[in-house]
Amino acid sequence: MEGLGQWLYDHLLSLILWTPVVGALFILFTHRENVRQIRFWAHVFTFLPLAFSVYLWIAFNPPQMEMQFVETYDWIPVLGIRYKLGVDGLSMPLVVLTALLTFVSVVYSPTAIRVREKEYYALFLLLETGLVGTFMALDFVLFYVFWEVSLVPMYFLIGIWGGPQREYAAIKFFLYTLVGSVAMLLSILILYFHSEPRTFGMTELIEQQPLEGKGILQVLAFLGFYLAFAIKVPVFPFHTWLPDAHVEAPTAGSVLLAGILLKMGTYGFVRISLPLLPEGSQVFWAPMGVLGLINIIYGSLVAMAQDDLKKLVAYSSIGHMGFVMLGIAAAAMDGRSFTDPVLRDYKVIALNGATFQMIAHGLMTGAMFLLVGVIYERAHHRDINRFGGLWSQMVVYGSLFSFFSMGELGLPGLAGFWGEFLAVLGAFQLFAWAGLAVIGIVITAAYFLWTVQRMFLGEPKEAHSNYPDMNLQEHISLWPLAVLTFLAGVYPKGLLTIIQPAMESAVEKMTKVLGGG
Amino acid sequence: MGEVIAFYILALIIVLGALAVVTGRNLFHCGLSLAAVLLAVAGLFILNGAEFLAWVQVLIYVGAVLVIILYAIMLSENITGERILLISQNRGVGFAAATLVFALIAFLGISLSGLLAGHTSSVKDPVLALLEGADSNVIVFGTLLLTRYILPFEFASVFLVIALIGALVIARTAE
Amino acid sequence: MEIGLSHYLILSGLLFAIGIYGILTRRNAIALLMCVELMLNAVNINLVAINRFLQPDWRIMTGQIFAAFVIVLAAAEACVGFALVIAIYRNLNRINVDEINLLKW
Amino acid sequence: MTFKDLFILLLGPELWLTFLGFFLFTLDLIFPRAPKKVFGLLTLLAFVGGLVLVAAQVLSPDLADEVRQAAQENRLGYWLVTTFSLDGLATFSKGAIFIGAILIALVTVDYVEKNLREGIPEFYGLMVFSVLALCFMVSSVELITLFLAIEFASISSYILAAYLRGDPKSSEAAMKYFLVGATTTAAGLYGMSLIYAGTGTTYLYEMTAQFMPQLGETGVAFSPPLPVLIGLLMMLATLGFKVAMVPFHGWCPDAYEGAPTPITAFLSVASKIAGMATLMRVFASGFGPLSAGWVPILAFLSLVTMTFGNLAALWQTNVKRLMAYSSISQVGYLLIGVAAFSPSDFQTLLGMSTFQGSEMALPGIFYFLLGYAFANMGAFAVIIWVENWEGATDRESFEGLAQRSPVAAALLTLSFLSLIGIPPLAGFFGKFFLFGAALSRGLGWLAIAGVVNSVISAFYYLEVVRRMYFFPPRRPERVSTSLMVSSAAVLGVVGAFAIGILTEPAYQWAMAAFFDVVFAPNISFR
Repeated sequence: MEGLGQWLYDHLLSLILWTPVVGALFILFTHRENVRQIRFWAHVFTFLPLAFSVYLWIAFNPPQMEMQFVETYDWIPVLGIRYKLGVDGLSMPLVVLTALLTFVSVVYSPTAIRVREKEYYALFLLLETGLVGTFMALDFVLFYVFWEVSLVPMYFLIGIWGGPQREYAAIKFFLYTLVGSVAMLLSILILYFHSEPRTFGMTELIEQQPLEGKGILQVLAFLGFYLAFAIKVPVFPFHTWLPDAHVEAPTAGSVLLAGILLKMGTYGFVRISLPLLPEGSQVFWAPMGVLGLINIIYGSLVAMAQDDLKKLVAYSSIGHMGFVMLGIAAAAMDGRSFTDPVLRDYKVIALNGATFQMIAHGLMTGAMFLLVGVIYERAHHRDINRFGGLWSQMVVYGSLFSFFSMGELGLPGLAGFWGEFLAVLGAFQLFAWAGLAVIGIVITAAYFLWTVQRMFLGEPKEAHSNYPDMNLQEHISLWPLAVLTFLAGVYPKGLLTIIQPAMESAVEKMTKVLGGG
Repeated sequence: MGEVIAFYILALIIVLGALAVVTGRNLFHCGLSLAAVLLAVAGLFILNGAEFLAWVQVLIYVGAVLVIILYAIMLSENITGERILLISQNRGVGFAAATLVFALIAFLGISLSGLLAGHTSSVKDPVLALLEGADSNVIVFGTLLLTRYILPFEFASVFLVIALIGALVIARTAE
Repeated sequence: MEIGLSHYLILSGLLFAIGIYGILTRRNAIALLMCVELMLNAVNINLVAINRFLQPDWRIMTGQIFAAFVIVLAAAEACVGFALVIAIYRNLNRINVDEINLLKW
Repeated sequence: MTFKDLFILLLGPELWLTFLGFFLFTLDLIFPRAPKKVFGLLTLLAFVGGLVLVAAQVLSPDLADEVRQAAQENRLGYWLVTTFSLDGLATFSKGAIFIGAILIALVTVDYVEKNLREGIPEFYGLMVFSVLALCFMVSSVELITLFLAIEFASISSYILAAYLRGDPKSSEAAMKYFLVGATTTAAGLYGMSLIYAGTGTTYLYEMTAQFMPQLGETGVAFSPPLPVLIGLLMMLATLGFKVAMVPFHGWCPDAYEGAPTPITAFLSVASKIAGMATLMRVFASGFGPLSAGWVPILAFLSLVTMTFGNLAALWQTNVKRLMAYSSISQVGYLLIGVAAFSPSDFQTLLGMSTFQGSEMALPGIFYFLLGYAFANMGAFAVIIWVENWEGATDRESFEGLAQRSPVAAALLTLSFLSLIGIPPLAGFFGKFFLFGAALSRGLGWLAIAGVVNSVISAFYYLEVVRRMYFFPPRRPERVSTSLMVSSAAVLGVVGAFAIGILTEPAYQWAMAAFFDVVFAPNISFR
């Protein structure tokens, strides 16, 4: 028993990573007509990684700045490519979030997915592996593998089970992301060929700084990564795939798209761009900040103009990711701010906010898309103007929707507040024009309140008088998110103590390169 | 001097014959011009001391290849029941490309003879021991074929068999 | 006046160029086959002449052997080409390559 | 070791193929009523046996020494090994060719039963002999043998392409294929005569030996003398024709569409492997020191080939034709590796500097070829799967395949994903190595062109995937197939997966082959 426990502990990350694939195999060998069993396997094999990742959270040692639970095996030794996994305060919460959102999506799915379920659940489990792997990988080739692996299942999820425009949305999503990833591939190769000794290891490369002082090459490598990450985030003007993909994807697909896939981009910025290419980041800090602001304001304005509830949530995501980008831009800001310890602390605060926002947004947007799915299953349309007075009909639904809307608009006491607050606070101390983000916050508040008003208040309408309130699966999938949103709001310290060391370490690594200048 | 005259006569036949092949309108006449070219090339071989090769050229090329071609012409005219009249298209493009190729090779030809004084192999070829005292072109040719070029020689025989079988398979009439 | 390697190379170049001209302008499959034969003969002239002029030992007749194999190839090619012509005839009753255009050329 | 032993050891797989090929012909004469499946199984046996023999050659530890020994003692043996080399390049390519041929044989049996009425024994016999020709092609280190082998391979392909007698498309495709082939052959032969003029030899490694001193200690590549360069480029016509490189690709789409589908697969897999191996043999090995002369040209051709192939593939509606253009573009990627060759590769191998595993150029090509062969075979097996059922290969035949045969659709999708270059399939690592090679050799623009092309290629592959998964099925009935076809498809995809994940052994094997590209002569000549 002792030995087993130790073994579990040593291979915790691999277990979380590969359990879904095992589940996918189980499903593949189940007959397609046997839907009950397929669902059963899907539930089991998304719950297991969730259980493992909860254990990961408990066993995680927050103050430690280095990677934890590291597993290293040689994969292609002749090129120095390894199977290397590890988590720190940045990736651990994202891994847990992924496991959680996948689980709630699978719990929610039976109400919405009625065709080709075998393929659906198999792809869903495969997707989880891709996403978790992206956050865990500490070797660039492995990272790239998982990055691409997550792309393919999502393409099918959108294309087969999506809305009317699904084919267009699926191919657009695939190609946009592919463009970004091949650019990233070239950057990875540039880094490799300038490293000495040659390596694809992330931590080793950050240590080596192979492109330090290489001017244009560093900038090119940065731009390669930037393209990949910015398309994922998505940063304006690379965002055009997002509304299509989100609107057309099935509910569970949207949950993972908004909840996790977007974070792959911002995760990449914090994990790779900032510490590995500090000079490149520094060159582009202002454009990144400006684009972040544009994201916030443009996303909110467009969201306000939407009548389609799902589109509204999709555009609100663009806005919210802008805050993350703002925090990242603040961390990337040029040399002077690295020499001043006070400003450096604000960088850490901004990054804390950015990472906090990633988690919070994952929880809340995931929930919002689930809520959109709930009403769509009943009304078969998503036009906000055709709803009204729903609260009297669906009390729990109305309350949860309002709760998450408050979270999204950044009500203090809920998760959404801290991320935006810390990111803007940190950024504002470094460059005052970050304060313009407040405009976005105001607009966001306005359209969320307006939406709640249009949908839930007022006279109940005849058309939806017979809508039942949420069923069991919907309850199970939504309440954990609600509880966590609340907890993160009232006790942000729990999350921040985990995040903080990783952010400090990132800023420290940048300072080591830029501090002198 | 004799070689000079012979060369120019043969060259004239070759060039004129070849031009007739590529511009003539009557396919059958083209075939006959080709025969003239092939025979003249055999003459050039003799001029270069390749007697055996010249015989091969006459026997295989003129004897076999050309007969096949003429046969193809007559057979196809027989099947369609009409005389095939040849047309030429894209003359401009063809002429330009041909001129370009010729210019390139002619330039090479002029520069090449100055560039390369002669081939001296660094390899001590063991075949020379076998050719000690050989005095006729045929003997040397045969010896080389069955020693140094034994593998291509064997390979070529398989090649010919397969080409024949293949040709038979696609040409035979349906049962 | 001497006949040197250049003469032969220029003659073979001329023959080769005429062959290419034929390839580009002719449309009849048999005529094309004949143009290929012209080009192959250009190669043989080259090989034999190079062998004679550049190889000091006349017994090393690499070029001549090479040329003999080229003749073998020409025979095989003619054979298969002829068979293909017959096959096309049987199927389509025509022989000009620009008339056969089931597939885009 | 006697000459006979040497002969059998050195030419084992080739002798075995010759024997079985003729056996197939005679069997038909003696037993004209034998069931046709027997011939298919014998063909499969021929290829499996060939693979086993190649494996035996690779694994026997002191074969090279024995061969060297016997060649020095025995005059005939000496001439044998100086024309026919059993180096890493040869054994690697033969292994890959046989793997491809086995998968092709698996898909052929059903196809033949459905589509051919007559000449079936000869069909199989010709397939065996074309593989024989390809084996010779990758082993020849002498121009005469090389050109005979190339022509043998081409001529048997022409005949096989013309095999659908009732279908005018087939004869027409073969005719076009033949005419382009004959012309490029003539050009290639002219080139060989110029090379012979420039070097005085037909042995590739004697040419290397002539140019090596000029490469010298500096290791800076130099341009070849003009006749040699022109000759080399004219030879490129023949080799480019074999691998369907732009501008010698004209035959490719027609031949692919018109030929019987197993032959299309054969052309795109086995033939292409042999063509690329030969191209490397000639350029990297024979004329490696002269790379300054041909590298820019090949880099340019690589760019043109992949871009043309991908752009043209966008408009195709027939999947076989689409595969033709896709295979053209894959050749473009492969040429990146050849263009990334530098004489420093040469020098590392001669011990003048230390070898680094990251010298990805040439091993990358071999690895890519292997991955390409598996993925392409997987794709073609599924295409035959569908064609046998639907009788056509247009895109519409694939609509709704995911519901009519989920396995077929999944296998085709995975093959396509490998061809796009999605990890962890082999296609990704192939591109990874080749683009890496380009970047490390200062050909960044070529690497960028490569990745842009990968994205373009996603369009047309995904178009087929879209029809399979997102369209409703045209007819309700399931598309089933024989065990042989489905196992070929599965083997292809599993292969693509396996060498993707087990990259290390595959890459090591490719590297071993790479070592021997440069050390072409396997006996000391002096």
